[in-house]
Amino acid sequence: MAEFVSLQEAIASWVTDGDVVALEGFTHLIPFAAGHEIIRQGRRDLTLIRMTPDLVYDQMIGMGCARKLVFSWGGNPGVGSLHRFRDAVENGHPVPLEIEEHSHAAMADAWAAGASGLPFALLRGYRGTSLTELGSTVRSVTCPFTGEELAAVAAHRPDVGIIHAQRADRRGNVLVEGIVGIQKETVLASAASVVTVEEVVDELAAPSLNSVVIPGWTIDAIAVVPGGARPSYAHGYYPRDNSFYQEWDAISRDRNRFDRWMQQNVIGT
Amino acid sequence: MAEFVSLQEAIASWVTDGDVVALEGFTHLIPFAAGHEIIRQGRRDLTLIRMTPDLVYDQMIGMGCARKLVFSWGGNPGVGSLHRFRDAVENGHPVPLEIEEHSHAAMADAWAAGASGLPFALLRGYRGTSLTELGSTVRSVTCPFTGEELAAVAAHRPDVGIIHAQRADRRGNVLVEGIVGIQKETVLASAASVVTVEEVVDELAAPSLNSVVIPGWTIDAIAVVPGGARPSYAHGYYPRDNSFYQEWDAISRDRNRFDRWMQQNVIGT
Amino acid sequence: MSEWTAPEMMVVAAARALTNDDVCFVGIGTPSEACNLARLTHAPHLTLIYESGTIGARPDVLPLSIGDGDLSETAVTTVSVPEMFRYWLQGGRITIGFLGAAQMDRFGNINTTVIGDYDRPSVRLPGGGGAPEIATSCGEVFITASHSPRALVEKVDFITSLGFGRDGRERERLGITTKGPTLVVTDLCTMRPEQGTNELIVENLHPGVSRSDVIDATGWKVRFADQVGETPPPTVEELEVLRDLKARTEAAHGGAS
Amino acid sequence: MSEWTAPEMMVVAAARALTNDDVCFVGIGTPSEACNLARLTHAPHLTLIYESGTIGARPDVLPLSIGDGDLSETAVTTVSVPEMFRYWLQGGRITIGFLGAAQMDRFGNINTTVIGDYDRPSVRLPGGGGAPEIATSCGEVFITASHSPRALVEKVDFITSLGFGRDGRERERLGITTKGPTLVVTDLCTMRPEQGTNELIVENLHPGVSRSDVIDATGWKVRFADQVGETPPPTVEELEVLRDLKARTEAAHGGAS
Repeated sequence: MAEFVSLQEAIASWVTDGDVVALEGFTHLIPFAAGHEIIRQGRRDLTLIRMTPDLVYDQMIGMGCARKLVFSWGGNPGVGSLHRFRDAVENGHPVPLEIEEHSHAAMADAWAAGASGLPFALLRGYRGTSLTELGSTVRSVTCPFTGEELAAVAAHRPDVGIIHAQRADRRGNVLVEGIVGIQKETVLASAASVVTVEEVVDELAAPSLNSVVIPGWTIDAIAVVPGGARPSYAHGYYPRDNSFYQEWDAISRDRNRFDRWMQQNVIGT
Repeated sequence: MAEFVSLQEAIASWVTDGDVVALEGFTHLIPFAAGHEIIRQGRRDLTLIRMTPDLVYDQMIGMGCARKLVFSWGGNPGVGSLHRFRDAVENGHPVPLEIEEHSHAAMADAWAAGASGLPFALLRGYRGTSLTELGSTVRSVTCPFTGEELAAVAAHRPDVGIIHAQRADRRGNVLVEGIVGIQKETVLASAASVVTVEEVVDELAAPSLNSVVIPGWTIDAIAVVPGGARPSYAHGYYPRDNSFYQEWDAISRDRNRFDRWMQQNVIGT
Repeated sequence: MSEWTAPEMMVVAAARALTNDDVCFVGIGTPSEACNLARLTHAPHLTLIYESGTIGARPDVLPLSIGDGDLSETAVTTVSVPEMFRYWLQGGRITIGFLGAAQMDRFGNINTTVIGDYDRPSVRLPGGGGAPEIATSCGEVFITASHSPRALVEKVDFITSLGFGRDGRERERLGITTKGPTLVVTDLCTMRPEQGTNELIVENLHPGVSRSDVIDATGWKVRFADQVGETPPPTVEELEVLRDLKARTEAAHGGAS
Repeated sequence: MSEWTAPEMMVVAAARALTNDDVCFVGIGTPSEACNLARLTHAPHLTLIYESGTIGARPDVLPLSIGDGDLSETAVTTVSVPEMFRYWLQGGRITIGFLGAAQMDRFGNINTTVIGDYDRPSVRLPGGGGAPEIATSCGEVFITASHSPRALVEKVDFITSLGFGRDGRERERLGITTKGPTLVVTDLCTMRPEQGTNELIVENLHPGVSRSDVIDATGWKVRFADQVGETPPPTVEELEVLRDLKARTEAAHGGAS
């Protein structure tokens, strides 16, 4: 049953050094506020899972929270590189970063497999790519009906999954609307789940009987954090801050400027 | 690109003797009108796939359209037996009926696998049941990460999938609302698809950005058939005719009464 | 002559086993009656899930099918059937699977497939539906059955849904970690699996029912717990709510029960 | 001095290859520009699918990310990301996958992963994203690249997305039935795989571009078709629509291009 707590309390209760953590939200509803709270609480040695690390993981990696990254596309969308991610991979700064790299299809399937209680996901993927030569993250199974060989990837099963959503009702039922990404899968695949929302309402008022609603009894903690996805967006609440995504290129390119920005905008808040 | 045609034309163009056909709709939006048209056109030797054969397949089986049935629950919901189905299985009347029997979970997964372009579906299912002893419809695969043995069922890939839905827009985009069952999977898993709808509208007016909408370019033929799901229901249009489901028990119990009813209510219309 | 019927006692006794924290995968018939009675009495926050994809349904009348529109309209959300079976049932989100049994043996193995030989059945039953995976994926399983030698048999003709297997050891052997059948409620008594053997033994007799009534109505040589209790009779509230529910249902379905 | 830029010619040439019947899986950047230009000119019914789950998107401005809200609001429907990759891409519903290439070889193999050694990269690129499965699951693949020896190389450091493999035969060997790269559009020319060898050869030169321009800008010993044509220059309408689109985009994104 979802408990309504402060963001500080939610992160303190559910995120511990060394945990496998996923802050998901596919190019929408990215839980920046939760990521910043993890940085403020000084978590270390985290294994971070996320299809698109985006700025939120660039910041967490740059602040030394992560030991390992599991991802499928590590760029600044429409802008270019994630410089803190690159600095960690290319130069081991501020700490070395182990990476486990997938395709989007495999990551999405691994989320669905985790939510489905299956140990692995099956896909017709990775054919002819060098990605299959990187360790044993991609294995294969043979179809017992056709003999076709298909790719297999292990299901995602984080210690805690963290997402941002538009709103929750008093029972903790959460509505996700628009680009729903893998929000539901992240909650259901994770041993524990934390959700930040724009607001709590008496009536969820889901627009459709088939709207994406995550029942409160599948969630451990909910924190009300208006603007909790900025500079990403919350459909129906505020738009994506595209200019900031562009400014981030210059801010993150330089180690000192990055540190200053984090001190001023994340640590010192 | 979906073509708008009459029901008679849609069935004549897309359903042929010997085809593998699925009329789906999980306890909602059951395409009765399409089934009746198949009966009127005298199709034979069909392999019929459907999770819950329901009255629509009881009628098609009783009229001798089917050679084989692939299903997971063959009863009259809340009432009892499907007598024409039983007569075919127990006595081979009017023609012998081969059956391939699954669990709901396996059927649903087989639909999802078909829609996903995969040759088979993976599930933790059938454990300890006698169903695994019936032929080779259930096989097993071993997880290459954990060594766990899981069940495998072949994907559904019918020649034609037929569903009923609430409405379509002029481009043939179809809205399904309420209990959406496996409507989308049936269209996407089938080599060809026919959709009957309550109405065609200028604006689909899907209630949510995430409403279940099947794009027109995935559909072959659309026929406008108001009431096309009766005595099943169309959420927002008309309710389930529960009394008829109860009356069907007596109508279908007796071969002659069944034949008379079909002549009066299906053939002679 | 008591002021309630045996089927009413069965529904009431089953309903009492459910709590506000349970997430219940509900079958049609007695299970649905019991789950909704619990929701309308002591367990208002009990979560009901029907295999049609409706999560958190709060129907005003009992559904005739597991897909009645009322379920979707009153649900927290309605998901596709593949999602229901993958994310919710197989995903391990259900605490209690609630099944009815046409034919059951002493180890809680259920047959809803065929009476007689599979290829030449004397009676072809509807089949498994959701039950085969409900029996193994839910945290535990409650079963209701009308108590007769035809329903509670020495040996089931077909195992549609696994209880503890032919010898009571099958779940262990298959490495199944869910509990399986932990409670059976009939119109005569309640039964639970015996520690060690997993054989269903009588735990409580419903008011006015004798041991010999149960022995005569059971197809196997039924055994009793060391301490056999008596099921508390239905309360006035339980009976009122149940009868109102069934009256509303009858009115809504035009003669359905 | 021509009245259009080389990048504009590239976008226009790519847009012309798309038709009303196509279902296009769109990458950000030049592919997105080309797809939307086609939709706003000769192919109004072209179906655009972005990997964020938006099907049939009709954005008014170019998205900066593949997940901008505009895509969802203008789409026929927005599905979950697992559904997008399973039902739509892997399900074989996409006719054309449209990819940009940071580094590409003569067989259309694309590297967007690393420059240099994987474990000690000189440049760490973003990685595969949707591309590895787009390259093999779509009916055919169109590729855009800015024509330079650093982009069109003799050998890619890493095959992120399969073209025809190291020797032009890999798709056959793996039993992949989709066509793979059938068109490459750069800012200098268009290329297509040669019958038999699957090596990309120059088919059309953009106006004002010479063979030696292409030879100098290509990292492998580039070959030309027997009949090399000239790409028709951008029409007034094509240029107007493209420039309006980019102006609207710039205004909307506060300086984005």
